[in-house]
Amino acid sequence: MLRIENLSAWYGEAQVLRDVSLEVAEGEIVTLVGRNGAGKTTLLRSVLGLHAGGGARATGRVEFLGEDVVRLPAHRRARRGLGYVPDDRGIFATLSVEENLTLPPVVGPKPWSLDQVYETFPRLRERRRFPGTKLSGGEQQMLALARVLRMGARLLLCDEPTEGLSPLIVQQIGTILRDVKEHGVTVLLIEQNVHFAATVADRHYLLAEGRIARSLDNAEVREREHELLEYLGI
Amino acid sequence: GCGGGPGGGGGKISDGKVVLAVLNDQSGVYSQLSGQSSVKAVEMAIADYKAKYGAKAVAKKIEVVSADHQNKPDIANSKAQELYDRRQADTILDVPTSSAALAVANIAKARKKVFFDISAGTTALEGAQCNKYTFHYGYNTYMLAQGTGATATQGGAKNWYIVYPDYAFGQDMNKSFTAAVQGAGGKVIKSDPAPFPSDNFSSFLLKAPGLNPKPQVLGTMEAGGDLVNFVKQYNEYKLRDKGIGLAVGLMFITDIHSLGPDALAGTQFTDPWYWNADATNRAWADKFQAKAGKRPSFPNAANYSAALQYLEAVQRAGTDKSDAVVKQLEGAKIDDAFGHGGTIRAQDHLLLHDVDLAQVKAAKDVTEPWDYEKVVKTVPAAQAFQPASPACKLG
Amino acid sequence: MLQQAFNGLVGGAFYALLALGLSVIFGMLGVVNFAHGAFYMLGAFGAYVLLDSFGVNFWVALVVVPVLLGLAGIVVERLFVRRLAALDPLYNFLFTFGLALVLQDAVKRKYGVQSQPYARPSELSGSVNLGLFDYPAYQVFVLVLSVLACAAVWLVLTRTRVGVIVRAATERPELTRALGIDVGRWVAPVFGFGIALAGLAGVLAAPMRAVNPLMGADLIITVFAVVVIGGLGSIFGSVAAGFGIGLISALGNLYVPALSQTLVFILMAVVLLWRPAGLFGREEAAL
Amino acid sequence: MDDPVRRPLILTARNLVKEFRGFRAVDGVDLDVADGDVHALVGPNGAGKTTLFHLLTGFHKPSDGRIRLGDRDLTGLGPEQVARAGIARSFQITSLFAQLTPREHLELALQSATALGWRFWRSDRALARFSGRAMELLDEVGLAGHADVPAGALAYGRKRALELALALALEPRVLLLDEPTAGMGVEDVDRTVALIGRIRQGRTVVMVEHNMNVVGALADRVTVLQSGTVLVEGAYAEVRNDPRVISAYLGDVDAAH
Amino acid sequence: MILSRLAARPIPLVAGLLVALLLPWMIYPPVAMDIACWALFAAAVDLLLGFTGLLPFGHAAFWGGSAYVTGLIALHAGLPFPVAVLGGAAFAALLAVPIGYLSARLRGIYFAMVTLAFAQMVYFVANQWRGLTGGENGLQGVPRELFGVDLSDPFFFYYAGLPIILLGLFAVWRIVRSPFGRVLISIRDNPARAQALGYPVARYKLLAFVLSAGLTGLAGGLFAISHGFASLDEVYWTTSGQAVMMVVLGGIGTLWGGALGAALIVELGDYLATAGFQETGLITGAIFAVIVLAFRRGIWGTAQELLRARAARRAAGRTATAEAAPEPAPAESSGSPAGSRPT
Ligand SMILES: Nc1ncnc2c1ncn2[C@@H]1O[C@H](COP(=O)(O)OP(=O)(O)OP(=O)(O)O)[C@@H](O)[C@H]1O
Ligand SMILES: Nc1ncnc2c1ncn2[C@@H]1O[C@H](COP(=O)(O)OP(=O)(O)OP(=O)(O)O)[C@@H](O)[C@H]1O
Ligand SMILES: [Mg+2]
Ligand SMILES: [Mg+2]
Repeated sequence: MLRIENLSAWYGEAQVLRDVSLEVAEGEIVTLVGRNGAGKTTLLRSVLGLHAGGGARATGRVEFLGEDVVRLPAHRRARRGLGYVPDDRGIFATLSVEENLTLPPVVGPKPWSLDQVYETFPRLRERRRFPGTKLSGGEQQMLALARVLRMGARLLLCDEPTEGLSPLIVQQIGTILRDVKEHGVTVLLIEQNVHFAATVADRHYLLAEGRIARSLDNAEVREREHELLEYLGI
Repeated sequence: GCGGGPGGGGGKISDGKVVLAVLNDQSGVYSQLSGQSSVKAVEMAIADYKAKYGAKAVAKKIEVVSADHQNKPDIANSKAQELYDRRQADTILDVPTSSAALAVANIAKARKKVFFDISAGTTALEGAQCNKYTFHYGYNTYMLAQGTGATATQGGAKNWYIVYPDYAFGQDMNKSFTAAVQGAGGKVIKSDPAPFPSDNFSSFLLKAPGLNPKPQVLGTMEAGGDLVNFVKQYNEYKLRDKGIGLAVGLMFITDIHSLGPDALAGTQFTDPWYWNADATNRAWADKFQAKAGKRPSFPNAANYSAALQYLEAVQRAGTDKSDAVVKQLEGAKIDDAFGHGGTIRAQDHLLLHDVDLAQVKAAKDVTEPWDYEKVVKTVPAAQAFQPASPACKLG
Repeated sequence: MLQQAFNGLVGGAFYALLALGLSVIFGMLGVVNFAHGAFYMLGAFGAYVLLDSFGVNFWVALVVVPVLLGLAGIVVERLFVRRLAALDPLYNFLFTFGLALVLQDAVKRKYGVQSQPYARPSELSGSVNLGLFDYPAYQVFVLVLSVLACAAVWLVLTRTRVGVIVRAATERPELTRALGIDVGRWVAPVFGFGIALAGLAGVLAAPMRAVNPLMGADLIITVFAVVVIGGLGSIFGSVAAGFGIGLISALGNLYVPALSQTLVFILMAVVLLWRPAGLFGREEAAL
Repeated sequence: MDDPVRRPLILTARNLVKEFRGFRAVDGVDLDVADGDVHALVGPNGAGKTTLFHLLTGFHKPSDGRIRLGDRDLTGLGPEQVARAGIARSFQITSLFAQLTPREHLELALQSATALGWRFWRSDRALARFSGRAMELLDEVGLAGHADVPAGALAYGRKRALELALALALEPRVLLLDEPTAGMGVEDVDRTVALIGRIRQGRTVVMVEHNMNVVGALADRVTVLQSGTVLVEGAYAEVRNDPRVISAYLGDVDAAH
Repeated sequence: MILSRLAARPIPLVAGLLVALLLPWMIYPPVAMDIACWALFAAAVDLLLGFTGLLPFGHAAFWGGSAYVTGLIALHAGLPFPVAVLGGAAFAALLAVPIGYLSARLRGIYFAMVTLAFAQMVYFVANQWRGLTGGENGLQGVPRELFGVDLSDPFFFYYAGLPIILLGLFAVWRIVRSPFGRVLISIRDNPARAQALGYPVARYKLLAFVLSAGLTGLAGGLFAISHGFASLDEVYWTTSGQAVMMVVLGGIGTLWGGALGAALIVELGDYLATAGFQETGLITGAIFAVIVLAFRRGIWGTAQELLRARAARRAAGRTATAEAAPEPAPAESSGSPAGSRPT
């Protein structure tokens, strides 16, 4: 579904990604792990076409659903079926919860309806008239996820959805992601929380020093947890 | 360099030619009033001069140049310099807008060149700011106040309410009118400054009937576009029906033309010259219409007269040297198409002449185009203008 | 006094309409449109020309002129403003300054600097009784219409999908794009819309203010001060400050006539001392 | 590093809060930096590290809390006052004067301690008095060979080195470095670590760093921030094995129990 | 690098002086004087726009404020005109203190708008304070007094006024190339960094603002003497805009480009006016818009660029091992505050 070849990216003169290549197949959940500053967010932004302007620059090939999307502007890529959950959740302060949900257009064959969203996230129904940023961190995370589901995105690009959330919510998000997968949605997930990653994902890429160091499966992750942590610098 | 000082050429006529410069508003509010049509009037004066003296004319070669000062004093200032210095003007004519007129008067003084101001009304030109080379040729605020204010008061309208635009001209007019009304035994109940420019006079118009005692006349010193607005709103509030008449401080025939006579019917005002007042005026107006395609306003006629009198003075002096020409002009008696019973007062260079108190005709009485006025009374020269001011010291 | 307050609100209505347009454009494009006053002037002239040359009455002009100017705004955005979008916003400020000069002098060249007459629509020529006093019907109409216009813009921005998109794009253009919305497609119409608001103010001004090429030039600087007071980019702030300043300066005029023209700027200085970003502005304005 | 006796404190923050329109980017942080330490601030993106730096250096006014340097209260001072009080900083995103050369950069930094900057009637040749010291500093960070190239044209690693030299030129008591190795290749990182190791002599250094190897090599103490609050503080070895830190990275899923 | 370094070269300096000396032989002397005054005005604006990164859109307040004060001193005190001009400049600098204090804390577009608004306030004050300024009549009949020498001929007056202009231009040059100027450039490039180095940026900006206002006042005062007149137009916002246009036309941050812009705009205005075309804004506005859209370096900047490119080509031709990469062209935003469109 998504194929990245030789992706390099810079901030001004600082090179953040060096010839990164990876693939995500339809229906998979794949995580991208790597320590702080490894370039994970930059990778997602490059896929989305946001890594441009103000000194940011990227080269390489990004193929989505068999089509090279490198030349497409960001909104066109999104309309091909990319759903983005940014690391800061990207909730609009000037929009209400419901407006946040209905803002993006429907881009895929199986969009969630508002009712479906509210059934899955009852908290959001309660707070639908509130300004988006009046929500708690966890609620905001739910909102960001719900938003791309309502778009009917075919590939979710989630940047650290569990960061700063309480264990209960983290569990819940894990459930949601698995649920989403059931619905046939593909997910590329950025995680620092290796353990969590292992509970939801099928495969893992390890990003270090701006390069893909390794591709691992779940078993390997469990086995080599401590080695991995070392690698992540913890 | 081309920045020659005063004097210049060696002959009797500087640069071998006499250059008359018309400096006025050619694109703005006063362009209809005077503008290019006054250039035509000056050309008529030259033709008349040439016809009169033929081969004996001292000024063989006469040119007219013109420039637009956009009613701005700074532009008038630099244009006047340019006309005198670069375009060899021997005299500048017209210059509406008091501030611009004063600016040009200063340049005339510095360059020692003759200047006839026609379309500006400020009495400063023959007061504190007078100078040896400047002549005020047409009208001033004193005369407007005397004509309209004093006459209306004598006619029974004792109580006045005055609204004036809050800038130099308006304040000057307010003072002159108040003095004239009081001098004639009337009373100014109140006078209010209005912001300038302004689009909304409703607070003044609404206030008028409630004043105690109730004024008989609402005197407005607004001019141009603001006057148009003022009159429109005066009519909207139907003050005439409430027994409050309208007197206008400064009005030109072109204002009546743009408002339409009905809006102003019955309003009295002072006109320095009206084209249809008598046969002489009418004869000249016909000639002017043949050339310019419309009826003359008073500045048209005054520009004609000033140009003609300047050339006559050159003829008498035998040269266009400023000092000699000024000597010829001082005290000169004027009697031409514009100046009836006129004299150029030697003490302050103000032209004294007979003026008309006019009334706007109702539309039904208008018999031909531009026939908007009925002359109520002619105010003789000696009465119309103020005595010479001691503030004026010609250099 | 009450009447003067009304006069103030009517004056404030023009500030508010212009400030609103400026703010909408600034919020979405980051452009401070110096030519806003010139477009206001074009609005008034548009009404004048339509009536004078084509006999089109006020009511039609009230609709047609803003639409035409809005289209012109779209063209200006597409051809010029867009080219400077990536640069420091000062370049667009300078560009629109040049544009203002061109528009102003082009009209001046055609019509001269004198004021053109424009009659009030006959339906609104008299005055209405407002209980305590009579007030010219046209002024009442202007006040009501501009309040309605501001409210309508507010409603559009808060209640419609267009508003949702514009608000989102104003807040975070990049993320909005990443969610599949072509922000660029909205930029030109928003610019056009802001211009149309200026045009609307211009048409409304034609029957009560002198229609001349310079009518927008002085006004726009006062509106800048209004916007600085309200907080640049805050739509609510601009509108509130517009009406508020109109009211305060009219009342100020009553009590301290000498300050009538400078009061706005004094207020601006005070607000800047106290809150550099304006009453409703964001902190980022200040260094 | 294992020294159990803490050195005297030089920079302290108590209950620092920074609120951006309702959002608390820094939420009640206490920070104690001991004299002569290298003190690392770590934590995920958006944890508030840079904001904390901005607070400490006066670029943001704290919504609440106090900051002290030695016995001087710095709360509410402007950036230039903080700089003069003895805290110098580098920036996360390289932040130089594109049109000036490194030598001119350092002259400028050295000048700031004097009143020369106000002398608009003097020739800028007067700045030459600083060039000796400027060259020394450039030499120290390995930029001596590039003293007269406009900074805009320097390679990235050299820009970061120049950032360091600039901070050093202020002779600060405390040096704040925001991600000094961000965006560097391995060799550059090693060089920078060595450089920081050198310049820490006689100074206190506070640094934000994502690279744990760098933190391990340099830091005496580590403060871990998360969501604007301090998660853990302690010596590197302690923090590294702290269950809360591990759980933050390993996952709270089971650690919560 | 620092563009003004070019100015240190003797050949352009001598050439510039020669042009200044010969100007009234080539063109109508009052226009030559206007150009000189505007050149200083533009240089003073460039001190802020090009070297401090502030766009001052209200310098008419200082130009016109000084014009009035200079005129009043000349009118009522009968002092020699250079003294009056200095008085005007001092007033302008003083007036700049409160205005600068309030506006120097803002940046970019806010600074431009606020200075514009304050200048408009000065305009209204001048308009209303008729007793002093003459309102829309302007201050008339300002004498050109210099120890009894007759200076009524504009040709001679040009040479009497030129030293003041040259002095002012020298001052701008000196400021830009002083330790203070170095700080200003650093503030322009990166205000936050300058602050972190311990420079009180707001106060530096304020001093730059006051100096610029004082120099503008020098030019405005001389302008009033030259015209014998000070009018409301001098304090009107179009005057501020005109000075900015000259700087942009000549090239932001080039110091002398502004003089070139001044010469072009004044000459063009004079040419159009004598040709009876009053709507100068139609032409200058259009030219300005085109410059902003397409030639942001301005005339001087573009010429410099071309010269430098040629020099670089030649140098590269001579030494095959040209190692030092030529300086990358300064970014588009060169000369204006760093920062891009708000996001
Ligand atoms: N706007 C920017 N300008 C300059 N450098 C940047 C910018 N944003 C990020 N970087 C640098 O790029 C590198 C990669 O950043 P990125 O955000 O992609 O990392 P990440 O892997 O997502 O980290 P984290 O896990 O902390 O989110 C970091 O060293 C960071 O400092
Ligand atoms: N000026 C601001 N206005 C509003 N929010 C802000 C502002 N500056 C920072 N924030 C928010 O505060 C939080 C902390 O930001 P900060 O830059 O301090 O993080 P950080 O720990 O330095 O992260 P990184 O490792 O990515 O540099 C973020 O959520 C950020 O979006
Ligand atoms: Mg990240
Ligand atoms: Mg940071």
